[in-house]
Amino acid sequence: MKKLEVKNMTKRFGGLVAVDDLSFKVEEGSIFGLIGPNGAGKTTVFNSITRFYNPEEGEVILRTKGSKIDLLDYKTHQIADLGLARTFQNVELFGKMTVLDNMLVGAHNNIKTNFLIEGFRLPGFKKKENQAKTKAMEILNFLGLKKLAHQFADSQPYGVQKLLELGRVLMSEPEIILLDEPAAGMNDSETDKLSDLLLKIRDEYNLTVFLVEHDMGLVMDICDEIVVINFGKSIMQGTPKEIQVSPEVQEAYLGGDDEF
Amino acid sequence: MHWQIFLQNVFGGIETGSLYALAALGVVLIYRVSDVTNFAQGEMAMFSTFVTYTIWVYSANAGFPYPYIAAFIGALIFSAIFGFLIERIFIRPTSDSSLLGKMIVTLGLILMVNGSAGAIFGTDSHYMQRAITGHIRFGNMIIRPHSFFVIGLAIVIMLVLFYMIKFTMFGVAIRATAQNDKVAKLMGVPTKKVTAFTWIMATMMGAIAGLMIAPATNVYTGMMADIHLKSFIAAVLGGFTSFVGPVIGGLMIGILDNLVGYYISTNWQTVIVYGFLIIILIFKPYGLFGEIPKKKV
Amino acid sequence: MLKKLSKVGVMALVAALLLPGLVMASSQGVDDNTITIGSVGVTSGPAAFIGQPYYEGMRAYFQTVNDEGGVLGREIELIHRDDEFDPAQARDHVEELIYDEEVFAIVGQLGTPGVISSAQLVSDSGIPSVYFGSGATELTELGENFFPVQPNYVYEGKLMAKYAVEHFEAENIAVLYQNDDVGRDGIQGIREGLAELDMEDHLNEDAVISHNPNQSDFTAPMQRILVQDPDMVIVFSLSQAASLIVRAAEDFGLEVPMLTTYSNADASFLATIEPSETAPNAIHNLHVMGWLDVDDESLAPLITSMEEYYPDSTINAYTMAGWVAGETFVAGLRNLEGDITWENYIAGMNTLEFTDGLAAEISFEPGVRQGVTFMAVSKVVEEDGEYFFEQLTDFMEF
Amino acid sequence: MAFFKLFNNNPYFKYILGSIIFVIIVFIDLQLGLFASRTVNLLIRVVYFSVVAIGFNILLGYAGQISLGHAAFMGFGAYLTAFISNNYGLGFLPTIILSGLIPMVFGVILGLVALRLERLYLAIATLGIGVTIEFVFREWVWFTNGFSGVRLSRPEIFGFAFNNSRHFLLLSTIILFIVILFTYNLINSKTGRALSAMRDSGHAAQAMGISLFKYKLIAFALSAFYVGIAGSLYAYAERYVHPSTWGAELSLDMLAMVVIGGLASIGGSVTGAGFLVFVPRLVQDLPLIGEITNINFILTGLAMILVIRFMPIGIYNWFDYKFIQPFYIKRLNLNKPGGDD
Amino acid sequence: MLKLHDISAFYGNINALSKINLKVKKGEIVSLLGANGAGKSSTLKVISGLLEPREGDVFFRDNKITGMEPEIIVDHGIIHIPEGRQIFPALTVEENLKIGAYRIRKSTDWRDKLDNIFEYFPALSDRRQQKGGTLSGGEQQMLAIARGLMAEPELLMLDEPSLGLAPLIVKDIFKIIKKINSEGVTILLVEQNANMALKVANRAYILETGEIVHSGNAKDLASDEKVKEAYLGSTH
Repeated sequence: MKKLEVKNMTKRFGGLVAVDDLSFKVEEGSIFGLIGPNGAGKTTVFNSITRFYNPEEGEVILRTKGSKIDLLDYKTHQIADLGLARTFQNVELFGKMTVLDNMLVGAHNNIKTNFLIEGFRLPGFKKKENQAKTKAMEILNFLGLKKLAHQFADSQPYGVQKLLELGRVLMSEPEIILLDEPAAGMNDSETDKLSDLLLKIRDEYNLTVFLVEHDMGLVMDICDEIVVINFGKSIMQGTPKEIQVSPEVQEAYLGGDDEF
Repeated sequence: MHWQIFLQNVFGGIETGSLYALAALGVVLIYRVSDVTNFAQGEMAMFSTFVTYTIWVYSANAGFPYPYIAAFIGALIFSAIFGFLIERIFIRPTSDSSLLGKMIVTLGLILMVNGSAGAIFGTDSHYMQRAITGHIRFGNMIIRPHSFFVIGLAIVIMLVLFYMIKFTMFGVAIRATAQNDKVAKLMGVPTKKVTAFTWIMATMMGAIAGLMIAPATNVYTGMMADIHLKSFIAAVLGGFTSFVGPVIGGLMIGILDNLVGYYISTNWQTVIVYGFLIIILIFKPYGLFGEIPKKKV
Repeated sequence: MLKKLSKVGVMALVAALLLPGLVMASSQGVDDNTITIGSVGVTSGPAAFIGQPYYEGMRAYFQTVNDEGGVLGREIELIHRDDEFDPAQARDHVEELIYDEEVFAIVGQLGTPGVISSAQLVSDSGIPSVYFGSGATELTELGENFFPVQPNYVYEGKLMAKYAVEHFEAENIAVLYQNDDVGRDGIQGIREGLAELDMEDHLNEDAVISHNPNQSDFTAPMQRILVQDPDMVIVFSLSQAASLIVRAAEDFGLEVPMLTTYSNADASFLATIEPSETAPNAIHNLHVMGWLDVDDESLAPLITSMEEYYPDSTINAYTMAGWVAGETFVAGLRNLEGDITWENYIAGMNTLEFTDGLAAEISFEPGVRQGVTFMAVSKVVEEDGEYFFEQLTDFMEF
Repeated sequence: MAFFKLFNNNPYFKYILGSIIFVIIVFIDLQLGLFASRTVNLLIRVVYFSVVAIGFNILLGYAGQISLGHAAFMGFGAYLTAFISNNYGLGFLPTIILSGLIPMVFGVILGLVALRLERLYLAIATLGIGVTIEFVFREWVWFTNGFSGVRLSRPEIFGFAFNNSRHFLLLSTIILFIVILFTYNLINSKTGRALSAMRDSGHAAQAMGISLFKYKLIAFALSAFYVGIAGSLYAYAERYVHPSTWGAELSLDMLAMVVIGGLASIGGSVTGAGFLVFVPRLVQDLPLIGEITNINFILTGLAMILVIRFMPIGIYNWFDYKFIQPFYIKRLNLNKPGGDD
Repeated sequence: MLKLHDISAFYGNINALSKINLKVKKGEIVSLLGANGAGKSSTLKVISGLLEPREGDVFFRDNKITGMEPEIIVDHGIIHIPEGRQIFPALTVEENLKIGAYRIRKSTDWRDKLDNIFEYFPALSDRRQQKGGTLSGGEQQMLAIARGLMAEPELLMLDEPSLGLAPLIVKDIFKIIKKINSEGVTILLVEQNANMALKVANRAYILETGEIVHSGNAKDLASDEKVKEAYLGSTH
């Protein structure tokens, strides 16, 4: 079953066509990779799906809770509630908040209170808040960040910040997560650990994972299917093996041998 | 003679507006280079004007043949030193603080500079002459040569700034410092000197503005209050990222003020003019000539 | 948690209820050697230009009195508090002076907003408050312990109207007024005055124009006045703006008599105009109201005293006002019979008829708190390049 | 030990303790007259400026939005209180709440403007709006009585008039206390987290389901509500409302309070209010130099600069960071940096 | 050419570097490797003057340059290209390059150098008047390096030049680094991409929590089992 379908998406910036009639499908429960050179429009695709951008043409069909909806009918802040959550290329944490509070923001839509209930601590508040906190601690524990719960996010090392961003995404109880370069800035052994973690998250939380990544090690290792784009257009879609042997992809993206 | 009245109001507005523009250019320069919203720009200009006034009176009493020129030169020299000292003593030590922290430093400067001016120069109003005295009459129209001097000066300063910032190595260094002072340093730009220099320039521009404004306000500790606020609004209206913007913004405020005051109401003048400008800003949120920043997600 | 705390709060309130109110001694601030009085007015910040000379004048007077052996065998000690022209601070300071410093009287409180904001407090306590550096009309109605002296601006406006139609024989009067408490009271007085004289039609409503107190460009107001072709202009603005208006009148060739408020009746105002440079013609049209009899003879004590105590300061209308504040308070003391108490002081003030000072006559009767009502018009004259005011009319009342 | 634990574990404890101590001091003062009435008045001023600063801190410190026109809301609240109590004679509580609610509506309107503008442009535009409203106060004589200002009397509750300033200090402190608790609760729950999230990263906040539209408006509305209430307290405390009080200078003072005391901190708000009320007064009392013209302005300005120079995170936050937190950590062997508010 | 002697540095109270000793000889490419937060970038910051060490000294061609202002260190011929493609986004490509020439502004006309630079980076020459912020990630990194070269450095320090770049571009970047080095510029390279870094480098240092734990010939390190496990991962 298809979880997410991008159909004929086009996004222009002034005269520049950043995404050009792009279509692809993401299978439910898979790990799906989007790769391509810098400036090929990968992040633009992410931003269009998550409604930071308004694509001029196309549809983004998400299958959620048994029905099909077009994400382009929704606003940016409504997307998370539909079961789709994302991370950012340059880690976007809430730096002046604690690790735990960062997680709780992830559960924003799941805590149903209003400011009178909160301000006067009316009945029901504590229960809802505690549920969210328990869940946050569970996820932090899963990611190995439990000890850091009360520390400020921006005082954490880069690796922890990346994990935290992942944890925050999980707090919104997503069905599909979009990860923008999760391995950026990690060395090769750290990347290996990330691969394992992503597989574990997919299985543990029953998720579809859709990622943009430059680290071919990671992409080839864990992706079930990959779409390669350049100049906003799809070059090919296929399994890692098919991609690796494609001369077109070699030329546009991977480059030749590892010799200098 | 309705068109004459209209023209007279416009012309008066251009004169006052170019004063706002002069004052605004210094604010914009400092903001662009050191990220400081200098709320004390007006008070610093007031202080420089008091010094200039003192030089003017002193040299006139001493029988110096060109007291105004002496005062003008004195204004430039004093304000250069003044700007240097302010930057060195108050701005540089706090340059690591947040944007808001820097705002508070300049609020502190308002109190200090204004307070000191009152303590040193007293609280009386004083007369200061125009650069070119007198006025010329065309029928019912009155034109002051001083206006041309002020407008010309504003345009010259604007052009010099524009050229320097756009084309010289130092100008590129200023812009680079403004965007990312750490990397500018790594490229060999002496960013501290660049910042000090811009404060000196901006303070000198403030002093010139003060000297030009003084005939229209008298010299006293409150002389810049209204003009300073309007110069800020002019800068925002024109767009903080351009040098043409504040000039156009200043002229607009000056002219609008007079036209509303003449044709609509003097009581509601401020409300109407500011209201109109705010509506413009809502439609042009980065000012008329401001660059719209690109937001990266 | 909240409940518990509100309980504490309620308990505290109940306890507070049981406390007796504060009782004041009516002879506070007086001992064998000194009479301590208080004053509140701005001496720092943007409005300091009023308070600085004002308090110099007041202190100069008290020092002169003290040097001559004081009054009722006691020296006068002035406690001054700066309110930065903020009504809330003024109220605080007045409360502090009455209850913490326990002064005998408030003398010469300066600035309308501050005076009004602390009026209730002064009224509640019953302390005598003598002379206000304010032209607010409310002062005339506040109570028996208030002794305003300065003419209020509404009254001055009325008198200006009378002068305009009777002395200047104006039929098409234009008014340019400062858009604040001063100017608004002024224009109200002018309207009232003309109405009482049944000459409303002499005021040209199209030429009643306000300006902001810190306005720098008078093109629009001047143009609006010029198109109405008035035969007289009343300028109800304080010196800063008024000096710019006179210069604008020169530039735009306004050639009718101009009459302005008593607040501008001093030499330093003329100095800010610098008439020979900026208004050689317009200055001769300038007239000013005056409530002080400022000939050389009456000014002599002030000038001598200022030369002694504040040799670097110029003497302006504010200095004179401060001086008169001191004069009035001391005159009241000298008129007092019996112990130095508030009741006796107020009784003494109610029979006062003081004519030896700068003002023509200062007097109060029970229930009457009008302040000075006699004023005269002066005109600017030039002699050897020097400009000064010369009294043109006799002092008269509305 | 148990005491420290209580301090750390129950977040309310420090506020409750502080308020109780304060109430007790005022209470003792009522009996003995310890404070000079000047001090009492200054304390009242600290109390209502604390409410202002907390409201402004919600906007600036927590939500990361700036406004330099909030003095207008305070003025509006003050005028409303004067108007309502002089014309309709409503009780204290309805009056003060109305004086917060009506400015709140205007806060939403300002929030709509703020949706279009940001940073310096927002700061200066709101400065302009504030000045415009100040001019409206001058001209709208029917409501404000123009330059004559409006007078009113101290509030009455159940027939008890708070004419004694000490009584009023107690009353306003209780209101401040409620405001502090409410704010503390709000900041440490969904709404507060959403505001801070919006401040730290608008993009991430949106991606997590936070509507910037909604929460910007909430930030402006809440802050206008607080500032309006503070205006109401001002009117009752000073018993006089005058149009020239509500200009740009007061708005800039609010900014200074929050930054000097400490951004995003309730304690910082109160500290900042205390700083701006007390420092100029204390300076005036200094021996010898206290007599120099304008010395209060000069030294207050200098003090502001010195605070930014040496405590750039604000006085309260600085002390919290330097002394209070290390103290907890040492005593309780906790690994918990970071404030709880 | 460059020598770090017992360098210790702190951010506030956090110890970033402890007793680092490091040498770079003329004409070499030396790599600094290590996990996030190991102190690689801090080492570069100490050398370029952005971070003042608490202890120890930095020598460049026998001159002690410890604690000098960054712009003075630039005058000595050391150029530090920080991580994250920190170009000046609102300046045009040409203006970015012009700033790079700030060091040599008195001796040469910066324009004369442009042709030389565009030889390395042909993609930039088509975009001379474009704002730096409009370039793609790869182009921005190229511009950052080009800007550094404008200063005619003797020692070029690159902080993670491959960060966030596509494999093809990463290869290009490393080719350029090789080429720059072959023309006589000494290079100190910080990289996460340890495999690539060890391929281009002559020698390498490996940092762990602010200390040097391994150092030596690049080829030897690449075949060291411990190093392989900790930094090179299993995928290669």
